[in-house]
Amino acid sequence: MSDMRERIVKRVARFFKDGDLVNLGIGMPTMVANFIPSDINVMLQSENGFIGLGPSPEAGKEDKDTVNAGGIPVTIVPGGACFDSSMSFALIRGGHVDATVLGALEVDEKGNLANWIVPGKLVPGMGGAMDLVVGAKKVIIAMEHTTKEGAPKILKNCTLPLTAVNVVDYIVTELGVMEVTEEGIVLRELAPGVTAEEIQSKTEARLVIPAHVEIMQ
Amino acid sequence: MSDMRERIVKRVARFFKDGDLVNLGIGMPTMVANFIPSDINVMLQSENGFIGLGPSPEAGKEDKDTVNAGGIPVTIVPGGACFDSSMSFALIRGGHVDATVLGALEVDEKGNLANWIVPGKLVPGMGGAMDLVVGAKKVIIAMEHTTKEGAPKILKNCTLPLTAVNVVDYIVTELGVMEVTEEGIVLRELAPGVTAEEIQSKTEARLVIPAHVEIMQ
Amino acid sequence: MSKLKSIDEIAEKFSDNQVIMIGGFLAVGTPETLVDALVTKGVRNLTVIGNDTSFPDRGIGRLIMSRQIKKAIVSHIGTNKETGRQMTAGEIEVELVPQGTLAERVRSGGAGLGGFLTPTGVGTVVAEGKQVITVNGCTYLLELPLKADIALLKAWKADKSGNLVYRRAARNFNPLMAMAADLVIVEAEEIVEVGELNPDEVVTPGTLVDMILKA
Amino acid sequence: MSKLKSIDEIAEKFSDNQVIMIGGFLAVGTPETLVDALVTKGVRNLTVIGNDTSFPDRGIGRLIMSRQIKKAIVSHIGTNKETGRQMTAGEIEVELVPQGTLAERVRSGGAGLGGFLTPTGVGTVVAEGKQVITVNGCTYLLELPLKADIALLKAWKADKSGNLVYRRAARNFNPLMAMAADLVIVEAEEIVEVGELNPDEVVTPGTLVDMILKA
Repeated sequence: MSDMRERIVKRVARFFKDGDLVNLGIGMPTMVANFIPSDINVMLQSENGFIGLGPSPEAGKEDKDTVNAGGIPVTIVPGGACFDSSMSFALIRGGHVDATVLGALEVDEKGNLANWIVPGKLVPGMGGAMDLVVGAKKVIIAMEHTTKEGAPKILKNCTLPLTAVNVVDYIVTELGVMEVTEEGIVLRELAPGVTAEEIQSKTEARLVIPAHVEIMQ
Repeated sequence: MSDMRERIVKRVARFFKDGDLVNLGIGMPTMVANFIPSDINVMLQSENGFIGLGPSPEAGKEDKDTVNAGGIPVTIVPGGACFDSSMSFALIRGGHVDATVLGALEVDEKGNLANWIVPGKLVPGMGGAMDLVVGAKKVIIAMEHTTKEGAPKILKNCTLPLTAVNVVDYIVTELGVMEVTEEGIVLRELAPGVTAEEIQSKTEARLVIPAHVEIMQ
Repeated sequence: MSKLKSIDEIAEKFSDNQVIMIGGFLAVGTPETLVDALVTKGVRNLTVIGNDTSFPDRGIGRLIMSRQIKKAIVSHIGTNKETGRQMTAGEIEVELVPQGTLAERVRSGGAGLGGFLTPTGVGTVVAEGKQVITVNGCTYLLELPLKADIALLKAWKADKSGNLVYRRAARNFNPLMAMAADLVIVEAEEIVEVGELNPDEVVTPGTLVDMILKA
Repeated sequence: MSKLKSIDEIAEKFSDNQVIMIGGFLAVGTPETLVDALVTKGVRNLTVIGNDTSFPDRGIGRLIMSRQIKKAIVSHIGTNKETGRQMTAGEIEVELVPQGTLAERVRSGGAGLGGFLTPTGVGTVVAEGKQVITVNGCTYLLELPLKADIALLKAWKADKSGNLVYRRAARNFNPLMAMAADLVIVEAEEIVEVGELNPDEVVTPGTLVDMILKA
């Protein structure tokens, strides 16, 4: 994992509280699991049907029925519980998931999120993402701050088809931590060595910059 | 059980087919269970949460958690299954119950049913009756043909608050078997010794009387 | 932090005017020790959601007798004549809901749905004041979700993280209510260590449960 | 009459143009032997309802590759590039449904509901053509039930009367689809005698199941 990605997922892991139920999206968000502080008990939900997502099994000990939502063999920790898909999404939609971490193609000032489709190109389908961002109590976007070409992904208005409207709570990138509020996107933390000017220059949305901005750890 | 009631419940039991799932209401309908032909396998649903309602336990073998929808200790037969109330009524509303047998205060020509409330007097609540009559594939009313005072219960139009509209399929009384059709209430069977004139005289709705009416057995 | 609580710690959570869901069907699957605590504390003006008002000496029926209920949302009151008397006398409000609709309204509340369309109750007094929606030629009532401040539940087994298993007809509304309340309190017949329950047999995931009492 | 059937007896039930629900999530919990039979029989113009189109060599993915599907109602097609290609080329129709909405639509179909209100999809392309209903200031989409001619399911254990138990993540859509189809066909890893399953562990009651195949 690159230093950049490690910085992002480490910071995301610090959002969780003892007793939280968390759903981690596929890709970078999955890696957050490796950095959850050991002094808190966080249960992970796998939307394909269980709570208590554990680490990968030892080689040769894979169980065909125990996989994560990406189809990868995993384990279920003691205290886990299995259920069907309607229960899984009743938990999600019903606000019983304390936080979800997902990647994004675009996020905007109103907390709108686009992360499921690039018209004319990639159409994987929304899977559980639309339900997760609408239902989870806290929606945390974990992503690189700009596209590979350096274009901003935090916009005034999303241009891609939306996943959901007004749902994003926090955005964590390699440059900083931002909170989406009624007043706009507030800069809460800056990565070491990054200035407010730099992060703003890579962000289309106007960042609200309070007098005190913490150092991202 | 009186001869009259036994005649009714025996006849009702002959409506069932092998493999049917059946829900029996409280009171006289409960007694239908004792007359199900031994050559067919009928599973009984108890809407408080299981399929496989069996006979009463031996004295001293009652289980506090195994009761019917009237709160009376029962048993669960081999092959039974337990579930929560939303599943119980998903089975009922979803058309997975092949037949339900209920009593009635009034039934009318349109298949309307009133069996849950007498304004100003008895207000027990509808319990599961409204769902059962809407959801079950076949709704069979098992009742005495008239009130204790001799007044008709099979009417042109129900006068009491309805349980449901246009749901009744069959009415079985001590006098005969009637089917509710688009053309009205058709007399299908007459109890031994009962004439069409007699049953019509005790019925407010006009009975459609086909050329051939069977003897009720 | 342990979810195992004393009855005193649990009773602290009760206060006047709360909306409380109570599991059980004619008191089978009702947490009687938790109802004891409600009665003892004497909180008043409760809105209680449950299948029925049980019998005068059991479950929700006891809260009717002790006059702690302002409004009952139930499917049936026929086994407790005092409920009907209080209703007729205008002393309490009773909202009678078809049992399947009641179960589904609680489920909807817990599942984050805004409501559902049911054929049950169309053309009856249950339809009064409700939106009627026609879909593909069929007529349905729009029924709305129910939620509560507190759910009082009964389980057969609980592990210390709150995973619950129910037994026979004592399951009924309990798993639905576990989803639909801000604070979920469970009375369990048996409490086992985390890991002792097979994940496939758990009906209510522990994450939904806040407090556990040994029955 | 025994519910245990041969694969030939089961294959007789398949025909062109059917709507078929197939359990599984990325083919975990998918009845591969029953899919084999569909492929072998070569029925065409199927409408398939499932979580996803899996991989080219597994589950629903195989029916994509064999071009037996006219329309797929799924939440995700990203793991099978051929689905996207056929969709873009206009060779098949794909209705993409949010996973929670898909699960709830199948449940609604099985539960006799006319639909449900969900916040998921409000303000997105998913809302197009759907009724928007506001309840207590919140906005919801009215989503409609799904039903099928046939459900093809995978269970861990079945008893001979059709009671089903699932295992781990292989449960997923299977219990929901068991409620929502006219003909329910189950492939079970293990078949046991009636009475061997504890009624409390049964997830799908046998009364819903029509045909059982040993995997």
